[in-house]
Amino acid sequence: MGDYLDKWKQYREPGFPGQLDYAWGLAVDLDRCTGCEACVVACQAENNLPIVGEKDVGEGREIQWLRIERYWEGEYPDLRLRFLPMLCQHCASAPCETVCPVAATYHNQDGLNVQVYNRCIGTRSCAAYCPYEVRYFNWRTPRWDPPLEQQLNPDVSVREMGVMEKCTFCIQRIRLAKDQAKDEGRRVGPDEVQPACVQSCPSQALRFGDRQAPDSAVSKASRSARAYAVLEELNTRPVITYLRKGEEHD
Amino acid sequence: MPGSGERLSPQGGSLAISPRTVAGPLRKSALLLAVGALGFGGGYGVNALWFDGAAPVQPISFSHKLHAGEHKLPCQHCHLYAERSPVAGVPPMSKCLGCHRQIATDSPEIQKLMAFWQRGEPVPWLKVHDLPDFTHFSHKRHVRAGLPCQSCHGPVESMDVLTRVAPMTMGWCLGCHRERAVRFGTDCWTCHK
Amino acid sequence: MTEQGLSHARLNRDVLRTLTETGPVYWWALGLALAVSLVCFFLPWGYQLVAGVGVAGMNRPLVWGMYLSNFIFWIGLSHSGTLLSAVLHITGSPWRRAIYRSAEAMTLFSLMVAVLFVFVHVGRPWNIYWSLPYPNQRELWPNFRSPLLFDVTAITTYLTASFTFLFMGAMPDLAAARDGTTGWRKTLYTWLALGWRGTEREWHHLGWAYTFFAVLIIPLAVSVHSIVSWDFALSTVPGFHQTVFAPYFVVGAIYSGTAGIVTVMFLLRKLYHFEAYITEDHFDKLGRLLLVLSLLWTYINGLELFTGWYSGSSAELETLRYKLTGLYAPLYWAMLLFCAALPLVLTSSRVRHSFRSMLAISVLVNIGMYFERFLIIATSLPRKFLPNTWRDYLPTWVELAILLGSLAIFVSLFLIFVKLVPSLSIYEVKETLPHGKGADGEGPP
Amino acid sequence: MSVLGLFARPETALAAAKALTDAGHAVSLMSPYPIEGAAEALRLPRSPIRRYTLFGGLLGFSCGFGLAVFSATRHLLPTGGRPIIPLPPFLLIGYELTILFGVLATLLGFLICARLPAWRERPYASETAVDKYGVLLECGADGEAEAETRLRAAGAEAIRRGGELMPPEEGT
Repeated sequence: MGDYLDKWKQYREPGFPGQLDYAWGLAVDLDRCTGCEACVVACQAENNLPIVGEKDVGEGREIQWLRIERYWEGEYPDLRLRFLPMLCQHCASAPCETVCPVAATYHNQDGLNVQVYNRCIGTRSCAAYCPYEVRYFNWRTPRWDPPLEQQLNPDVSVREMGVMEKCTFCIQRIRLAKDQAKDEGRRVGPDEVQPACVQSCPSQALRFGDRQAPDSAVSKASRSARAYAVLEELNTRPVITYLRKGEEHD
Repeated sequence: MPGSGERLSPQGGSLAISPRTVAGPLRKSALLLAVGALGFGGGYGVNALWFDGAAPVQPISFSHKLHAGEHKLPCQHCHLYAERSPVAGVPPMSKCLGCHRQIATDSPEIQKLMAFWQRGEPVPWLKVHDLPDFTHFSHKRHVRAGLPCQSCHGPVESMDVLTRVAPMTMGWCLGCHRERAVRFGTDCWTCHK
Repeated sequence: MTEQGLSHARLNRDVLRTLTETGPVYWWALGLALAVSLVCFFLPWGYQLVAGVGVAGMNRPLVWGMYLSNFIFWIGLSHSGTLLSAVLHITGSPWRRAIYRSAEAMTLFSLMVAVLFVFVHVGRPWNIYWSLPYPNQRELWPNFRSPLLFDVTAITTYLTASFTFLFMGAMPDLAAARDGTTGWRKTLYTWLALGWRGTEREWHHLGWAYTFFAVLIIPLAVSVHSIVSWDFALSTVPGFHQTVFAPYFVVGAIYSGTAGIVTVMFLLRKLYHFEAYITEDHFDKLGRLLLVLSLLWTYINGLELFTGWYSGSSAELETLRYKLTGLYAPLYWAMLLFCAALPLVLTSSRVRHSFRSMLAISVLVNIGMYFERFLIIATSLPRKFLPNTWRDYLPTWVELAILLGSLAIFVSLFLIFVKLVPSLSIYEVKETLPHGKGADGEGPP
Repeated sequence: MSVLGLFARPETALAAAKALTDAGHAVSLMSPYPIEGAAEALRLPRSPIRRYTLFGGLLGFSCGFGLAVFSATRHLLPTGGRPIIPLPPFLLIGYELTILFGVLATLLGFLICARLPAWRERPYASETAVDKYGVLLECGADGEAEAETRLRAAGAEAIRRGGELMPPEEGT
């Protein structure tokens, strides 16, 4: 009886029940980003992103787990272009998770907002609920023109038509790192894992790591005076820290 | 008819009100339905008993009973990578021929193997334990956790024809992960990719 | 034969005749409706199943499109019958008797069509059973925290309750049909009537059970459309995220449902020659109801605009601007014209007593209400938070055809229903006939 | 055995039924629509259906809430930073199932109380579904004549008995 009461208390606690294993996070230094989109291409190659074709891109059905949004600031001639790499924020209070009727998306012990593709039934509610527009739907059966199908990553599912997909922080790399660490009887280092986007960023604008470790690059970034979160006012508690010099320092 | 008034019913028709009385026309359809259900059930049973994918007919009738049972070859003698990689590995043909150049060369099954070898073709083995593409399964993790191969593959050393014993469904995997209290072993992304 | 019995007998004959006597017009209408359902609904849907939801006009910010507006529209239309019938039963309004059977059938069929749209909407409808709670080999259960699963439970309950309510209310009439028909119909009605004899015991318990159904159904119907609104209101999307959404949807649903009843009443009266039973009085009462609902609806619409404006949030203001002046502004203003301005003419008793003007108003109200449902989706999702992703939405021919086809499915179901179940409640209309007056050929009061 | 008297007017039929009930006979009153006061006249107890409804509703609530809690705790999938057992949504599921089970229990209660469906043929005259009011008097095998007299005396304009009430046995 007391056992059930303890369980009940635990299950009434908000958030992940129990201790997180890791708390992966990403820091994006907007002052370093040149908008070169190397990360976008790396993501495309790593994660088997389908190429939807010209027509569907024109209709707004492109699939890029990571995209660079461009915003113009000011009036000509005092004009300036801002780049905002936008990817899944892995929100701690993610609106997309609660709405999925089949629990295809949920929060796991690594603090990741994960999507189980083959559980998805395609209600697209998560994408409607997502304020960041980072969930992508397979409107048609994805096809790779030969020989492109030869470069598909075997560690990542090839999603089928009618399924939602999104950035996973290259969870297959995290899994590999954890597997190796387990063999060696240690924990994964705070800056050991690198998702494809972080790995390919030439200006090192992206940093990835464990936010639980106080001296990891992301933890340091989140303590920076330049740190902010996109659409903070929605209280989705994203784990991606954006760094940008405030206007007052300009 | 004593005491009866005139026939008042403006619509006529018979009086039957009980659903059971009018069951006659429904009997035929009920019978058809029953025959259909029986046929379906029987067909399903026949299919499950004799035509299931659990024990496909292999191109060469290789006997695990002979190799692993009678000659007591350890599993990883042929399935080389089970301890260090996600896949256990089907032995390369040279491994087979390492012994069978000398042993039982006159057996018709070995001659089949030799024919494949001479044509330079791989043996088209049929996968018995086939997980879908969206799953991530690591032999290494399970072997290193101390699981004997038989706990998933069944008593292979006693099988002439290799048969899938475990259902290999998600619930089956989860059951073991729960029973052995695998750390975060019920997280979807432990097995899905 | 006594004189008194004749009007009762005539009522039975009049209603049962609609089951057995079928003219060529009916067969043409049914054939047309079925053909349109096939060509406009099932074939395009089959195409979509093969080619993917990409054949519809939806895109990334607007991942929900016309299919969901159709879903809300049909659920809304379903709020006419059973709810209205239950409310009027509880309040003991006698004018309910002639209309409630067909109104409840409307509920049932529009709900069925709405459920179809869930299947049309999702990307992998063949897996939709995963949202049902049942023990399975995956050892996985649906996510009861999701508003979509509230929908699943609410709609299942509503379908079951509406069907039971309709069936129980029709049982005595099915018994009358059993006695008055022959052949396969007799077999069917003997089964459906369960051996009803009209004894005082049966009437007594039916009365109690029926009242309890009505009491259960009123909070159910309110909850169903509130829950549908929470599919939207529980998000953070500007234009969706409003506390007024639940009453907004419920009022809108009853509004469009009542207008739907007027349309169906008009058609039944014309086609079945129920002039004697469905009278100006009914239309007058429904007209008053429509007027009240239109005022309520207008008020809540104003409230929605006000909260959007008063929030001061840039995202809400942009959504508001897009709604009032953007791509779909003409639809928005047409909606206001049809649903807020036009029904004001119902203040005139002459309008309420004219069948044609009532028909015109009810049809226009429903068109306006369809616009409302469409605009909820088509003006909120395209203007979410990040301006980089803004994009307009235009439905494709597949979506438009499926909308038309769904209407045809509804009509087909209704046409089949009126041939199978007495579309007028014989016993309840009989209760209003004074036993002792009236003769054959003379209409009931 | 039973004898059915057909009456042209509801008041006469009701009066006859009441008088015969008061005299201690087993009587049923058949009518094309519910007659006010019939239940009281024939001394029917207050309908127990409300207990079915209440029981169904309570069962439904516990099943709904229980199902939600059960299914959420079988496989922990935390979503949206909320608890595994959040109350507002789960109470809502309970609410919906309260109504679902309430409706089904009411239907069941009705069928039990009204003794439907009729698995055997019961005495019936189809005119009572149109414009006649029937009073069905139960009697012994030799009491048919007496029953008929009683019904005639109460104002019955026609009498049905025996084979006219039950259809001939069909070849089963």
